[in-house]
Amino acid sequence: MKTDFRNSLGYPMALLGGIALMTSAAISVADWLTQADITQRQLEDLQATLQQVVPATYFDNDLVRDTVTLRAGDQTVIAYRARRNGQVQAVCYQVSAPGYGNSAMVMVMGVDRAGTLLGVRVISHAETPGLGDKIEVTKSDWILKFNGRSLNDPPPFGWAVKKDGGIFDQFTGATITPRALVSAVKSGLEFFAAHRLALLDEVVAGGTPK
Amino acid sequence: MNPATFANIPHAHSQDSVPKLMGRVLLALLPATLYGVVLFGWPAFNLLAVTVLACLLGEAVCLWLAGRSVRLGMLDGSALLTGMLLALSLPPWAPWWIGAIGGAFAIVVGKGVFGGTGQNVFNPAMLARVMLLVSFPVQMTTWLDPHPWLSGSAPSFLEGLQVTFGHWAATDGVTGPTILGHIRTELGMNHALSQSVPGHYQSALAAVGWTGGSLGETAEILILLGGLWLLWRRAITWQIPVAMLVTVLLLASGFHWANPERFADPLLHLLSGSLMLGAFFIATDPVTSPLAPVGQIVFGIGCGALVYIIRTWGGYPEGIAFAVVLMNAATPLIDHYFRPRIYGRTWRGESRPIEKKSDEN
Amino acid sequence: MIVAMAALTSLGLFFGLLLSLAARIFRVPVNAQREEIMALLPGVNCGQCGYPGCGGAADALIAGQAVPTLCPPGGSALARSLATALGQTLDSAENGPPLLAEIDEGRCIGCAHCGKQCPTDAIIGAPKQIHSVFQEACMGCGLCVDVCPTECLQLRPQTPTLAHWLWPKPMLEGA
Amino acid sequence: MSRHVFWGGVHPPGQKHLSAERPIELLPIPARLYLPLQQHAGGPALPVVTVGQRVSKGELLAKAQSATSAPLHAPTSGTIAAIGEFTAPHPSGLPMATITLEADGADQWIEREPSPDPFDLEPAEVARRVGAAGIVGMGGANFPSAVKLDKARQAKVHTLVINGAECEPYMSCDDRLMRERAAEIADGVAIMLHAVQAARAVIAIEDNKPEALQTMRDACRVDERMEVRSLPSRYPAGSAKQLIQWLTGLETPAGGRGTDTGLLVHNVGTAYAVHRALRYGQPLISRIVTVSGGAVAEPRNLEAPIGALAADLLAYCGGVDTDCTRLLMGGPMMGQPLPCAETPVVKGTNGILALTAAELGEQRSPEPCIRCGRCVEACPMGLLPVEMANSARQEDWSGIQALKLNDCMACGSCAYACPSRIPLLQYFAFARSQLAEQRRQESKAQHIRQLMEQRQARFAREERVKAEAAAQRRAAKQSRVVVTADDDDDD
Amino acid sequence: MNDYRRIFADGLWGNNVVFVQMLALCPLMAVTTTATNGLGMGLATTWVLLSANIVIASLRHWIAPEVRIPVFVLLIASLVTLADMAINAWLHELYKVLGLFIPLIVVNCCVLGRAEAFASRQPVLASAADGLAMGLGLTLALVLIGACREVLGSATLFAQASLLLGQSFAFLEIVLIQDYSGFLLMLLPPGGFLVLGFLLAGRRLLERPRP
Amino acid sequence: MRDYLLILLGAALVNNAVLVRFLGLCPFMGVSNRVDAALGMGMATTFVLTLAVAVSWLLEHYVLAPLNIQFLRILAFILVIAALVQFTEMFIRKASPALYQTLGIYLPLITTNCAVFGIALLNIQQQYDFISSLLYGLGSAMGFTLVMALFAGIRERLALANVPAAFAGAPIAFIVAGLLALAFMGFVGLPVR
Ligand SMILES: Cc1cc2nc3c(=O)[nH]c(=O)nc-3n(C[C@H](O)[C@H](O)[C@H](O)COP(=O)(O)O)c2cc1C
Ligand SMILES: Cc1cc2nc3c(=O)[nH]c(=O)nc-3n(C[C@H](O)[C@H](O)[C@H](O)COP(=O)(O)O)c2cc1C
Ligand SMILES: Cc1cc2nc3c(=O)[nH]c(=O)nc-3n(C[C@H](O)[C@H](O)[C@H](O)COP(=O)(O)O)c2cc1C
Ligand SMILES: Cc1cc2nc3c(=O)[nH]c(=O)nc-3n(C[C@H](O)[C@H](O)[C@H](O)CO)c2cc1C
Ligand code: SF4
Ligand code: SF4
Ligand code: SF4
Ligand code: SF4
Ligand code: FES
Repeated sequence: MKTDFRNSLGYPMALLGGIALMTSAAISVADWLTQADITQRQLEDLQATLQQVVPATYFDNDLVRDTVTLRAGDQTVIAYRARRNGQVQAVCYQVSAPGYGNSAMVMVMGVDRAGTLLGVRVISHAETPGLGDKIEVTKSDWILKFNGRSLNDPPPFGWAVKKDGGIFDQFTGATITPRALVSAVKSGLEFFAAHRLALLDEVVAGGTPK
Repeated sequence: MNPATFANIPHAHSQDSVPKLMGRVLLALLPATLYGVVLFGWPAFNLLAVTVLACLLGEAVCLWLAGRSVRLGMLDGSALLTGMLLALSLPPWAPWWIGAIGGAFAIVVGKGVFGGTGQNVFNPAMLARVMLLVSFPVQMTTWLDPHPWLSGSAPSFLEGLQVTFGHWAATDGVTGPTILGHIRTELGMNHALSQSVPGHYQSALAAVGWTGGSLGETAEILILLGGLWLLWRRAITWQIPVAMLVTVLLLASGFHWANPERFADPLLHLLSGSLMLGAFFIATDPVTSPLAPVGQIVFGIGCGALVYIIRTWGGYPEGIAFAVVLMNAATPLIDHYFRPRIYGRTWRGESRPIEKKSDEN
Repeated sequence: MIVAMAALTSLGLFFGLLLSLAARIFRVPVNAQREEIMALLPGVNCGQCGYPGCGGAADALIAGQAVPTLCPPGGSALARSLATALGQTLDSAENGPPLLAEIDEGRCIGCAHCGKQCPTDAIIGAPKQIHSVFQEACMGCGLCVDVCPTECLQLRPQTPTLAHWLWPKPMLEGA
Repeated sequence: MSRHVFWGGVHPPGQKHLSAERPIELLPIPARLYLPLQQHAGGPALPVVTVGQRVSKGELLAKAQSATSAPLHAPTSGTIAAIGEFTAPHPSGLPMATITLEADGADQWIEREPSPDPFDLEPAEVARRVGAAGIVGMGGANFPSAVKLDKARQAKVHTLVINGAECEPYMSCDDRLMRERAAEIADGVAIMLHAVQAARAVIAIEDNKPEALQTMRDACRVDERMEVRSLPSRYPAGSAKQLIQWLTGLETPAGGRGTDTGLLVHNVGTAYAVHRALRYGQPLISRIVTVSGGAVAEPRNLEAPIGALAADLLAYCGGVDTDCTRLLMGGPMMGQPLPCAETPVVKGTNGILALTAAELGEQRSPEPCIRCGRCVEACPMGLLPVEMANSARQEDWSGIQALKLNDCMACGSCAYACPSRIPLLQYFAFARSQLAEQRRQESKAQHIRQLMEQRQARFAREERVKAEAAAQRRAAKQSRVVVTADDDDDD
Repeated sequence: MNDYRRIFADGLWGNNVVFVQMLALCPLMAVTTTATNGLGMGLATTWVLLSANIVIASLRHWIAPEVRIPVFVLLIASLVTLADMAINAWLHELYKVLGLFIPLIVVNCCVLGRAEAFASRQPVLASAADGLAMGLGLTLALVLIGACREVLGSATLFAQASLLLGQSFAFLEIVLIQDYSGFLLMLLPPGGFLVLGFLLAGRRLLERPRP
Repeated sequence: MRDYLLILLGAALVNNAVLVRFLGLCPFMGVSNRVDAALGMGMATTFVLTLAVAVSWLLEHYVLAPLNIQFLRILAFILVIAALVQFTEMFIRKASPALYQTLGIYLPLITTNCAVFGIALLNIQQQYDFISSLLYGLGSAMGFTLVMALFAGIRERLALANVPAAFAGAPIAFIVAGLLALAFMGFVGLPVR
């Protein structure tokens, strides 16, 4: 009888186990089927982002695959290297900053050999629409003002919003976001300065370029 | 059976009425309002007028929709008072639509949907202020240095209209931070207070009211006098203002004593921002504060603590409005748990045996 | 992949066994009516009825504390089936003050039919005598009304006396 | 005793000057007196007279039904005109059982035995005599005084509090009584002390009655057990619970009795009635009534026979002006509105007020409650009147009981203080009567269930009897069958 | 047929998941800052509702009461995960718009709610209809609320609809006021609640029995 | 210590599960008619949430991560949480009828409470250690309980007030929830993690 075996102790167990088996099998298969595509799509996304901050003229390699992993403080930073003719012309990497209300802002920045900024783009943030979101390049060209800057241009005290005596505009009514962004970009440049050799794959000793 | 026979038990009533009560509060606000208008000129007057009109209009519409007598409903004066208090908490040169949206929101969402006067849970004026601050941070945080009426820097009537109703962009010449905002900015850059708040700036000027800030927060002394008058006329009770001020004072003293470079001194806390207005005129709104004296003390302490927390660690330089609205939310629970002891019962509501009392004596 | 499947399956087996055992060990006696109501309720356990989940709602329904229209997710169809299951009608709205039987003494012929009908013996009177209703025992069921040949027996609202008088509810226009 | 405070309370304007400065006058006996059978807390009195019977002044008309009940005596001599229904002194204007007495004008006393010295009597006997005299509390609660005296003696009460607070506005009957008959009151207090076997008596008088304070002090000087204390003039200082709280700091436990605190509270009028009953054998047949209010031509205090109509009293005081908007029995705070002036004075009637619209306060319609908490501040019981009213409006009966509506004494302080004129007391009265109705319905349902069970039992019995009869018949038939086989068509 | 008509009438309006059952509130509040977001979330949820109802209805005779809920949530979660992976791999542009919301569907309690209330008791076809109807009802609510918030908050309607639906739907994108400075309240958490509150009051007025 | 406190406060107030993160809204609207029910629900949620966070953390760090099968995270978490809640309910029901009445009856409601699962997932994303995870779960649950209680208090009061017919019930409840969310924006910017 049907009802009989359903009342047995093992039936629920077998049922749940069976369903778990089925679903995990389905997911595993799906994972296996989609894994490659998803990775590919993600790489494409990454590439698209990276190309925003490193102009195509700087590289002829597949820059998403030419990476170096470094430690900065307690964080690991993955830097992508743009090579032309085998020589690293520029690198780009992610930095993050605390935005308004403790949310994190993540951006990528591209820096050329000389330590000059090629570009900065915010890739994710939770700033307030209409206030803090002027950091998006689609909303305002504010972020483009970093192009061509370097650690000494402006001099260190100028790396601040105007309200704090620096050279970068703040937004009306939102100082926190630009302030945090400026200081994150600055520390990003400092990171470059500190790890320049490793980043440019010119380590003679000690580093382990990949 | 003649229903009139049942009306009005008992057959004697105190002479107080709601319009009288509201009238007293309005009267107590008048000196500070006049001072604010004089200090900030025509634009301040325009904003006040727009805000109050928006409130009155909103009230009329709500009463009409609810099918009540518009005339009777308007006469109680609560919409007028809401409008006044809202205007007093706005930046004086804010554009007209700030006042209009705020006033309408205060009355319609803050009060109308709850069923009108007396039914609302949150303080309508502060709700509107919070809403405006959250929705229009730019306009709501552009503060102005004083431009007293007859002085050279005061805008003329036409310029006033231009400020309130036209396009006017704040220029650095006329705007300036309030003390609390200044402190926040300075602390944000890790400057110690002793550098950023020079001694003379501290309390004297703020107390006299020669400072930027919202319409109604500049004249602390006038507000305080108005509040004391209200206490004397028994329009408000002492529990909320005293509990609130004492809490801020104690917290500020404690932290200032522990680290004077990080935490502003207590007098500055008391005399800056809109603490006085909040303590005497806003937190005391009878509708949205607890009924019983015990509950009112808890409410006052809660407001004071939240004000201090938001001012010191929060994202906004001033916390009165948020503190009041948050405590409004807690008011029903306070009313539920902090009740007077019933005669002949213990605090928990059980019958109270006699012996205990003689022990206590 | 095998690892993944094995891991999740063993989790499934483990918890399946756990629950299966628990259902046996922690079995609590069930109440047939409660099971019936539970089977009707959606089982969403959303709590919108104001009771803690469908179980709580079922208990309240059985205890008569809740009305069949309590469950928003169930909609009106559920209300109908609940009402049937509980033997209630949906429009159990109160209708005015309770009515009690009253005999118009002028027309009573003392047929004594009504007295036999009354389930509470509230009608007093010997045959051929004028009957009267003892209102403290009448529950207003109206059984007697149908049998009265002269229609002198009617259900009427109780006549007010000092002992029954109720204070009117204050009616406020706005407040 | 040290000074204590009682919570809450209000300060309504006193208005006592209207009537307090004229001596008590005797109301001429009206032609007809209307004596409701229930003038006290407890079961109604049972008539012992018949229509047409002649009675003398002080003769028993109706006897107490049970221990908590009180007898009724004829306030004057005359004929019983009717035993029927008459408008009750109640806002509903519904009738209640009443004896109508047609006065003969002779005012002829019944034969009275000379009274023995009360101090020679057993305390219990004193109380019995108080009960037989039909004395009920004159302070408004109308509770039979004999019961209170007995219970207090058994509870070993140490202090007798004589309540001369008279905190209701307009009322001055106790004031006049104390000013004019202080010695008699003091004697009544002494007798009550004996009845209760208490050690001391405190006579508490509000400080807005300096002359009464003085005369009572003078009268009590003779007995060192008695002390006169002046109370702050704040309504409801005269309420027994608040009085006890003010005097001792003790609170009557909820659900308990005042005597639990070791104190017994009685009104000054009660003391006076006890004096009359024990010294002269006079039952309670008259009382002092304040007739006042802006619509009364000559406000004053009258000694009126029980059963006189409010109309009689008002007429004696010069009639009522046309601007009278409300008639009250009792003070403005706790008094009952009267449906008409044709309602009788009862034992608990301390005043008849005819108030003008101006005195009632402008007739404003209620405004919305602004939760100002004045009602909470004013409530001497520490209740939340506004929450109780809200629960009543939403008919949340369990909620209102959780707020302890039962502890509310309907003093009216909350509604007096309310700036929005919320009809708080009507809401409470509405809730109380609904709750009472629920209890009635419940007990009725229970009663009906019993009746139905009885009926079922009766049917079952009848069935059984029938069945037995049938069985017997069948048995008989069978036995007959044995005898004659063809006796079948019997059934 | 009548039966199915009732299922759809219920799902879309009479027993709407949001307006009447008051379920699925979390994703509702979280994504409805624009009508487009609402539409995307609604469509994704509809798919999950539909497939979950079908799967559960076909398994309904096999479910043991002891493990009913774990089985249901497992099935729903795997359906959602499958959808997530599939869209990510093969409809990547759509994923960029919807991606954030899809995992939210797992915890959307209306899916489990329908599984319990309908699919576990009804045949497959009816359950499928129910899932579809409820999903469309949810979509309706999401779009309605999203539209209100979007219009009030940023004075646009169906902004970026072409990203979700393809270029041919670009005509949906409407900008109502050019230089609207924005009414942030509507885009922030409180806005969702307020809009839903007012919509419910409006629905109440619509449904008011006319004498 | 300070960090732990900040995690707790951050989860409870600044990133309140209901008003800011939009998790658990359905029971928030459903079981908030009475304060005692709201508190019961809050306590039950506190219990389950803490349990769920702990179990999911262990699962993640001792099963999923070592086996490198994080793509099964959703499945595994939801299975384990649902089973544990059901087990707890059965257990309490048998073991302690008193506890069942105050707490256990709310447990079935929690299966529809997406906060439990949402917080467990969020917690893994935060990469907390075990203790911090527990505090995060506890804080979130405390925040949930707090707003439930506040909201229920307000709704009890509104039930006795004169709310216009069009708004009485659910509409005003949503509006109040919105205003409550507005009020909670006052906590934005508190320096918490
Ligand atoms: C709802 C709201 C959202 C805000 N969002 C942001 C934001 O995204 N970025 C930002 O820097 N400030 C934001 N602010 C903060 C204020 O505008 C704040 O006053 C300002 O950043 C401080 O700058 P100030 O030094 O110019 O006053 C927000 C304020 C409010 C009320
Ligand atoms: C009643 C009242 C409440 C206020 N509440 C706030 C508030 O919650 N947040 C705020 O930033 N300013 C508030 N203000 C204004 C402040 O007191 C002060 O003017 C403001 O913090 C200046 O900030 P800023 O320097 O950043 O522009 C309020 C003013 C009043 C009168
Ligand atoms: C609000 C309130 C006010 C009262 N005021 C008086 C008063 O002024 N004088 C008085 O004798 N009794 C007053 N009473 C009645 C007393 O509580 C108490 O019943 C009475 O003094 C007992 O005396 P008795 O039994 O002799 O009437 C008041 C009662 C209440 C509830
Ligand atoms: C002492 C006092 C303070 C008041 N404070 C406020 C206030 O802060 N905000 C407000 O909108 N209304 C205030 N009112 C007016 C009124 O109570 C308020 O509009 C009600 O909330 C409307 O139901 C106040 C009234 C009084 C008597
Ligand atoms: S409202 Fe309906 S589905 Fe929700 S818990 Fe109550 S009975 Fe269950
Ligand atoms: S109505 Fe019913 S209970 Fe009343 S007398 Fe008639 S039969 Fe009896
Ligand atoms: S005194 Fe009147 S207005 Fe004030 S809280 Fe009480 S009932 Fe409301
Ligand atoms: S009437 Fe009742 S509630 Fe009002 S003050 Fe007196 S005791 Fe308190
Ligand atoms: S609780 Fe219902 S969707 Fe979150």
